[in-house]
Amino acid sequence: VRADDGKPVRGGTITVSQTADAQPRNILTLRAGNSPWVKNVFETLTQTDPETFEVKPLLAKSWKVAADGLSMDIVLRDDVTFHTGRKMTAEDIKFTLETMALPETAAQVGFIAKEFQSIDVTSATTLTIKFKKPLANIFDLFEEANVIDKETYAKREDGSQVIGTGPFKFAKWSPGASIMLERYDSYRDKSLPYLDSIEFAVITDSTASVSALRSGRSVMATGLSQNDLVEFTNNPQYQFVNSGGTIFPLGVNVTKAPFDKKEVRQALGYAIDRQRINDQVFGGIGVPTDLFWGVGSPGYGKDQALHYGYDPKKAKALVEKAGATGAKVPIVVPSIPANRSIFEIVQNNLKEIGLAPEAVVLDVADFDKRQVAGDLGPAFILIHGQVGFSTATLLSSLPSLRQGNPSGFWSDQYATLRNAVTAANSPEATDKAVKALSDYMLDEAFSLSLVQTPGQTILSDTVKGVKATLRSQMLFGQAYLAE
Amino acid sequence: MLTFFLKKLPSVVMVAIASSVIAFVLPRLAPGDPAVALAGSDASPEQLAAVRDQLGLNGSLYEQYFHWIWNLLHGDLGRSFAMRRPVATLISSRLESTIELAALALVLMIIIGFTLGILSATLRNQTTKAALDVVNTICLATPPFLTGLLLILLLGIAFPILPVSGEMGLLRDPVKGLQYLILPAFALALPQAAVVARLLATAINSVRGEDFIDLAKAKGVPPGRLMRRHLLRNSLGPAIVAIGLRAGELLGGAIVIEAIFARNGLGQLAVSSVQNRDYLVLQALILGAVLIAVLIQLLSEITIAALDPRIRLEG
Amino acid sequence: MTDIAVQSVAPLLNVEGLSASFAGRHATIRIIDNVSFEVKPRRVLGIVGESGSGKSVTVRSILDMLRNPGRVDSGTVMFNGRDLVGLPEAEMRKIRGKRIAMVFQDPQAALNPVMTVGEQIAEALVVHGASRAAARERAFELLRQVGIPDVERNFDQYPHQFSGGMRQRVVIAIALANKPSLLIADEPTTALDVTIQAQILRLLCDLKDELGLSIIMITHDMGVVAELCDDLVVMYGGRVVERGTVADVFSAPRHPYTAALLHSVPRIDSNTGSQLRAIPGSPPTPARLPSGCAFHPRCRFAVERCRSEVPRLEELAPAHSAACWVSAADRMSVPPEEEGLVRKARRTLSANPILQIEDLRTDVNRGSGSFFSKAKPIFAVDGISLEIRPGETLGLVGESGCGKSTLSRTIVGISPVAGGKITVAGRDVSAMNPEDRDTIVRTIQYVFQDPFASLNPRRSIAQSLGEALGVAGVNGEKARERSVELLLRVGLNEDFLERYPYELSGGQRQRVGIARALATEPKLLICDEPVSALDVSIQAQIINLLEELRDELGLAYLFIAHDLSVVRHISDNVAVMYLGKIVEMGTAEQVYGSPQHPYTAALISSTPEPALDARQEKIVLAGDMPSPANPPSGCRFRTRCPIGPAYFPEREICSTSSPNLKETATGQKAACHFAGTPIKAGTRDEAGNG
Amino acid sequence: MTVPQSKPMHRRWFNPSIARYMEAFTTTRGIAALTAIILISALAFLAPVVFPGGYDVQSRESLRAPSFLHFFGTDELGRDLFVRSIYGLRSDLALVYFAVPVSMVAGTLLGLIGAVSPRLGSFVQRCLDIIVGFPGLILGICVVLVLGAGWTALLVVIVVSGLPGFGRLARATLLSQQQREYVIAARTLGVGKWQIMVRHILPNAVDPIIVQGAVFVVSAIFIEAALSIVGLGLQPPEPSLGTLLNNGIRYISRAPTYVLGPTVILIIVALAFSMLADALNATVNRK
Ligand SMILES: Nc1ncnc2c1ncn2[C@@H]1O[C@H](COP(=O)(O)OP(=O)(O)OP(=O)(O)O)[C@@H](O)[C@H]1O
Ligand SMILES: Nc1ncnc2c1ncn2[C@@H]1O[C@H](COP(=O)(O)OP(=O)(O)OP(=O)(O)O)[C@@H](O)[C@H]1O
Ligand SMILES: [Mg+2]
Ligand SMILES: [Mg+2]
Repeated sequence: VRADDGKPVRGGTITVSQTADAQPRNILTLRAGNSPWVKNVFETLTQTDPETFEVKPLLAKSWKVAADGLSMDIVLRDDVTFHTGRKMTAEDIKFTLETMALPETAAQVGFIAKEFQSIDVTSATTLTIKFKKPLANIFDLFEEANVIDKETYAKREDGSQVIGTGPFKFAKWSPGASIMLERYDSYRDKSLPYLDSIEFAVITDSTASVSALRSGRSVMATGLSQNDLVEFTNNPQYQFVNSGGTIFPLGVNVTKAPFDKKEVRQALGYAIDRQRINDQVFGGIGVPTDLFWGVGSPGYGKDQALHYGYDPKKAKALVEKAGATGAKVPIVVPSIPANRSIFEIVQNNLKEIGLAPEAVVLDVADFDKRQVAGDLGPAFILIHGQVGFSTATLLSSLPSLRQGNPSGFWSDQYATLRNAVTAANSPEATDKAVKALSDYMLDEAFSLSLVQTPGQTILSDTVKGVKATLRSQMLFGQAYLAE
Repeated sequence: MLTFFLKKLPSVVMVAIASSVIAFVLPRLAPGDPAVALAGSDASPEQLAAVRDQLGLNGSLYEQYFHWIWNLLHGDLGRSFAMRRPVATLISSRLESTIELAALALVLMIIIGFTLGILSATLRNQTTKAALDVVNTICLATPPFLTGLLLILLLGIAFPILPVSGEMGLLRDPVKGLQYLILPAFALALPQAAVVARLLATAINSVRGEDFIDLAKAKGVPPGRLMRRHLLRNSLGPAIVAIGLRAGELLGGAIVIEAIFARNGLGQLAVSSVQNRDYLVLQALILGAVLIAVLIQLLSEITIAALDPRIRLEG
Repeated sequence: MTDIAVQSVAPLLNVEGLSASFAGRHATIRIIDNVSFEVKPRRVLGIVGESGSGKSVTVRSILDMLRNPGRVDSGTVMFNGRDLVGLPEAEMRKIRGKRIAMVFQDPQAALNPVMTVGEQIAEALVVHGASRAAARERAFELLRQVGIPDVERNFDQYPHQFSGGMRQRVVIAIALANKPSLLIADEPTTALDVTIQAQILRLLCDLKDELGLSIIMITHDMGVVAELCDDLVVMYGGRVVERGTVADVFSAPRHPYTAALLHSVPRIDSNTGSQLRAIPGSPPTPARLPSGCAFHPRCRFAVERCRSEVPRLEELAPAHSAACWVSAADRMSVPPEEEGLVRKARRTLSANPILQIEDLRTDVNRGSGSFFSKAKPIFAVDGISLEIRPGETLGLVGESGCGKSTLSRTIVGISPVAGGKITVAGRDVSAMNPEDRDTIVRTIQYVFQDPFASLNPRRSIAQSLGEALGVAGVNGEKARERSVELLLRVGLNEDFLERYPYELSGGQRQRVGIARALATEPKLLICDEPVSALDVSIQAQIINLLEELRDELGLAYLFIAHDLSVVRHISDNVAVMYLGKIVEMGTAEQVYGSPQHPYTAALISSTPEPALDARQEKIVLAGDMPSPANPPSGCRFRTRCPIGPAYFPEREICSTSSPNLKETATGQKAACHFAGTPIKAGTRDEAGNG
Repeated sequence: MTVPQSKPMHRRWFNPSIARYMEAFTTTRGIAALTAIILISALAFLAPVVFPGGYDVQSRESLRAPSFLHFFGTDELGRDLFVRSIYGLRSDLALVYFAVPVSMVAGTLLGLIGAVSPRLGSFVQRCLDIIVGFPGLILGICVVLVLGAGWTALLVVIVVSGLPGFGRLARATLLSQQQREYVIAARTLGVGKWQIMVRHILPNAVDPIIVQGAVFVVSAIFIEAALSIVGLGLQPPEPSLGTLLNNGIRYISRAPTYVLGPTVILIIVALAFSMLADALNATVNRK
């Protein structure tokens, strides 16, 4: 994010356009429609710096993990109030973490909270959490656990009372159209926020979003397609907010022909021109990579990322060797423009190596349901908006990788390698465990990461001081209008 | 009048019942699950099951249908799965946008349609007439979404004069609201106007062959008066039937137009509820649309009767 | 062309060498060619000619009102010293409706359905500069003048609330609004019943005298000419073939066509034992006008010259011109035709009636009720009894809407029977179950009024006949043979098999219609106005054909018509119908010779006769026939009856009790309390409110 | 008795109602429409011959501007947009040339059911009314979701959307024809219901149905386009004009020809068929 060059001024209203509708019901899960606003209404115990990956305190003043890694003491700030005016206490933290673990919350990182033995509130501002086993990814949970108000949580569903502790109050939700945030005047830092209010307008069409941005109706747009972003790359009036992002993997079902043969799966790795996907589908903004892990995160091996280069000859040879030439490959694709475009390149590549791909385009709702059920057929192109989670978390939260994945892949060795990653409690241990796992996954090739694209947010220079979290949730607490 | 409505009642009721069944069954036949929209594609199967339970989606289809109808008869449209709000509130919050769009489009359609229709029925000059015909045919052959795209290319990108996306309530700011409204309404109205124009021209030309036009001419009635008092009034019937039919299509066309011009109207609500499998919203919208279509048809019958003293509604 | 200049009075309108044509897709077709005539002040000029002869085009050309793509090619129309041809449209508008007014044929179509009657009259004044109030005042006055009752109320009625006769009165009121000096009436009575026609003709006569109008009266009915006109123009194929005073032309026609026209219609007092003198062939279409004299293919005097050279209109007697080479050569009137062929003796078969109807009723409003209420019944046929024996012809006459068609449709099972009994060939078929229908189909067939509508335009004649033969069980090659037989039977030949209806003239189509009806070898033909849509020359052909078939095949007919002369000519027995009931029934001689019911007498009296000596006072019935939806109490005719309570208030019985059909002194049956009472001619002609 | 003279007639080798349709192609408008339709169809259906490479030749040259090599430029995957448009047109035409006749036949039969049973007839009419009342695109979307995007779904949607129009027309013809004298004549002759329907009513229903058919071709193409714009058209990589638009909209400002090309083709096709409908209508209505 660009350095603040001017002096912040109080007042003003901005409009942000987003392509997906807000989902106040799901404030504890990562949702495209919530990312732009949720972190302005809610705060979390800790917040990770997206550039340095350093965990910084937010609602927690400090914390301490026991030497055996099985418990954690947390001290909270004492000046935090909910928008209702009530003081936040350790009970609220306990409620938040327990809610995260409920299945109906459907939080991606909820599985981490399930590993808690107990949460003991020791005073209004202190609490102790006990774990069943050492939790390397505890901060992934904290990062997502937006602290909620126990008293009003039930009323969040229809947007009538969405109460948090952040610098902005949730004022109004017009489903499918917009949400309004207003300045929370009793925020603990009296100078913040600078803005009076923010409108998040839902403009589902990416092109329309762009024209709203151009016309100055909105100062920021999220959820734009990469093609639309490209237009702004060389325009100094706009800047990109790069963090978080989306992984697009090609998954295959290892129990179904021809992908029950490892050679064929590996052939796919060599067959696909990831660079072209990045250039043509994403305008060169993304990163072609064979790995699922966040680029530059601990254990991200640069060589491993290029394990499979584009080598159709080799791929063809592999397919021939496996005797799979001419095999029909139905590929399930969700009806999302990027996935459809990726499919077109993939099918072109697969034809080159002697396979016979065909598209099965599914409506998103249908696709999602089958993804949850792990029932997507022999091959499929997925979309996961989880870039930014730690590797340990991704292993359980990414449907491509978790147990019950649509690839139908699971082995003892895989389980062991995964456990090693989860259990690693030092950077070096993590690095080693992740690389070992990566090697294994690249060899098995049950799910091939194709490209990772950054959060698709663009910001006009009329507004300054906007920040983003690791997972490209926007922070307007310190934003102000340029004169 | 009352007998007219009483006579129509059984068929209206039948249409309503049948469309309620279709509106209920059709979306549910599609694979997918409203719970997934809520729980997210990353959810695990257990999480999904928990959400389904919470939404009450585990009853049998009969139960769900009769439950819905029962509540409907008591004025309760239910609650959206995706947005957790009463369907009625959701719909009424989107109503203004669509009504403004459809109403302006209707007005434009009538104005443009009548102007073109009367012109092409009166013009004597063969070349101008042929030119008008070509314009009309092109309008007819260009569906709203193409007109919309072309207008965006022209007035939004090549010559950025009017805003091409978003909206503003007319009640909040009439001037700005109109600026936002004019392009989509125009795109929506143009092809339909061409239909109206064509029908009107045909009707005028066929009325022109009637004896009473000859009699009027023999009276010495000048052309302007002939058009107003004799030709037009007798040609309105087919034009009104067309307008009635087209008004229904305006609503349908609004779906694509709203998508293109980023307006948050009922069309967008319908599309998003299809995507989210938000059955209750979708059902209400479909049923509403069918009833509106029926209503428009009745209205046009009444208007025709009002215009033509020969038709009496009691009959 | 100096013939007419002899006359002293200056003509009001002088048409000289008028030609007009229509630009078709491929060629321009000349419709009228070199038409010349003049209209003198206060005189009535009749223009007669068969359909398509260019009468309407001629008068429309005068006012520059030809429909697209028609256009006047040449000629002059001098009106008050001004040539109307080529006058600018704005100038022309000042003349239309102001100096020259028009009345059109079809009063149903001539009024704007969405404007009130009053408005439409007032408009005629407003467009010529009158103020609204003045126009309204005058409109009331006009409505009274043309005999519309209850003017205050009727002023704001819409045309559909008026009967045909009243509408025609309104049209006339519109024409008279600006006191024009010339009135052009294009067949003003053709679409009306004889009773109403008599009213309208009387009105025109009165107005002419009152206002000093000149009138151009277009008609195809020589009877109307005889009654109303002073001068006559006869048109054929777009040209004037004869011109002169009515007296001259009628007494000594100079063109064979005029003579044939005068003789081809049956006379109401004619000898029924002879065939009609039909003109062979059919009128030409302008696109394929025969060379030379257009009439030569149908003319029995035609000589070689007629085929090649168009005859000029020459004055052959003082103020009497004709365009005929033959009469021009011998300067004589057309010689009287040889006697019509006497028909063969009729075979009378068994005395058992082939069709017997007792007290039949038909509800035409059945099934139009709503979900909640049954519709009120409308008995268009209300208690009719009659019978027809083999070989016998029963003529059924009555005004339009009296239920003639409904009766015949009920007999063949198209309309459901509401009450009473129908016996066909000895079998009670009132229940209309499949076997009954079978009996009906084998015994009775139907010949329709409109030959243009009764044949499917998409099916060849062979197919249409084949369909009928198929029902009779004749198929394949047999059917073809039989079709040819049938065609020959009705005076057509094998060539017609592969033709389509649009390639046939009206008369030919009607012949096909008859052939189709004969396919199932029925015993009884119901002919529902089989000739009323045809030109007089063709009408005679068809009547002759029907008579011939009857005599040769022993057919019985139920012959429906509203033309009394035709019915008299063809029928053995005649039934007169009024508002769903039969008011008089007997042999043709009885009914026509001494009508016992006042309605019958009025009908006979109203029928115009194409003879000058027949000009005598008429019985003109007032008002229109009431609607069958709410018939008057007692005698249904009482509201218009010239011997009923409307004129003789003491005859209350007519309002209270319905008269039965009972035998009268002269032998026939009549349904009248005062049957046989003589009627004073010329009762008032104010229309009762219908 | 007089025998009216008649010129000898040669036996017809084809029905005059067909001859009347031919007459539509003697006017400028009719000739223009027919020529356009033949050219368009030929280009579309000969696409595999003219562009043997197929529609999916990808390259690294994305979103190029129009040139002699690529008339409409290239798409995001470096494919020639002109080739894709022509192949797209081919899909569209194949779709409507199949679906529209099916819809015509089915709609006509439904409309004519009333000839056999009046009650069934008005019931069917009510059902068709419901289809009309359904917001067009929503019905389409639901059907596509139920059947899965692709040819079958598009076919069903087009056929179903055409039913009410054809059904109503057929019914209107039926009701008016039943009042015609020649139908009554057939009834008095004792001809059966079915035969009356086949011989008299059906042939008369054909005229308006054929005109409506030409009009509906345009609507059918638009249905395909509208569904594709919502993302429910043909599946990639198979192009249709609609899917091209759907993709092109995303590049509308960077590569306007992406949208413009298919738009122009769509309009030309629609124009051609509208003109055909006009020409047919003019001929059919000529008395
Ligand atoms: N608008 C028109 N276009 C082409 N031909 C026409 C038109 N109007 C009339 N005709 C033709 O002109 C000829 C003369 O028509 P016109 O109406 O003058 O006959 P008419 O003598 O008045 O006959 P009718 O007794 O049937 O009224 C007819 O053959 C008719 O077909
Ligand atoms: N379906 C109907 N509904 C209401 N009234 C009807 C219906 N059919 C016929 N009538 C009325 O029944 C009466 C008799 O009609 P019908 O056709 O039998 O008369 P008609 O004597 O044959 O007349 P025309 O000489 O005009 O042929 C008319 O007044 C007509 O208005
Ligand atoms: Mg005429
Ligand atoms: Mg009749």
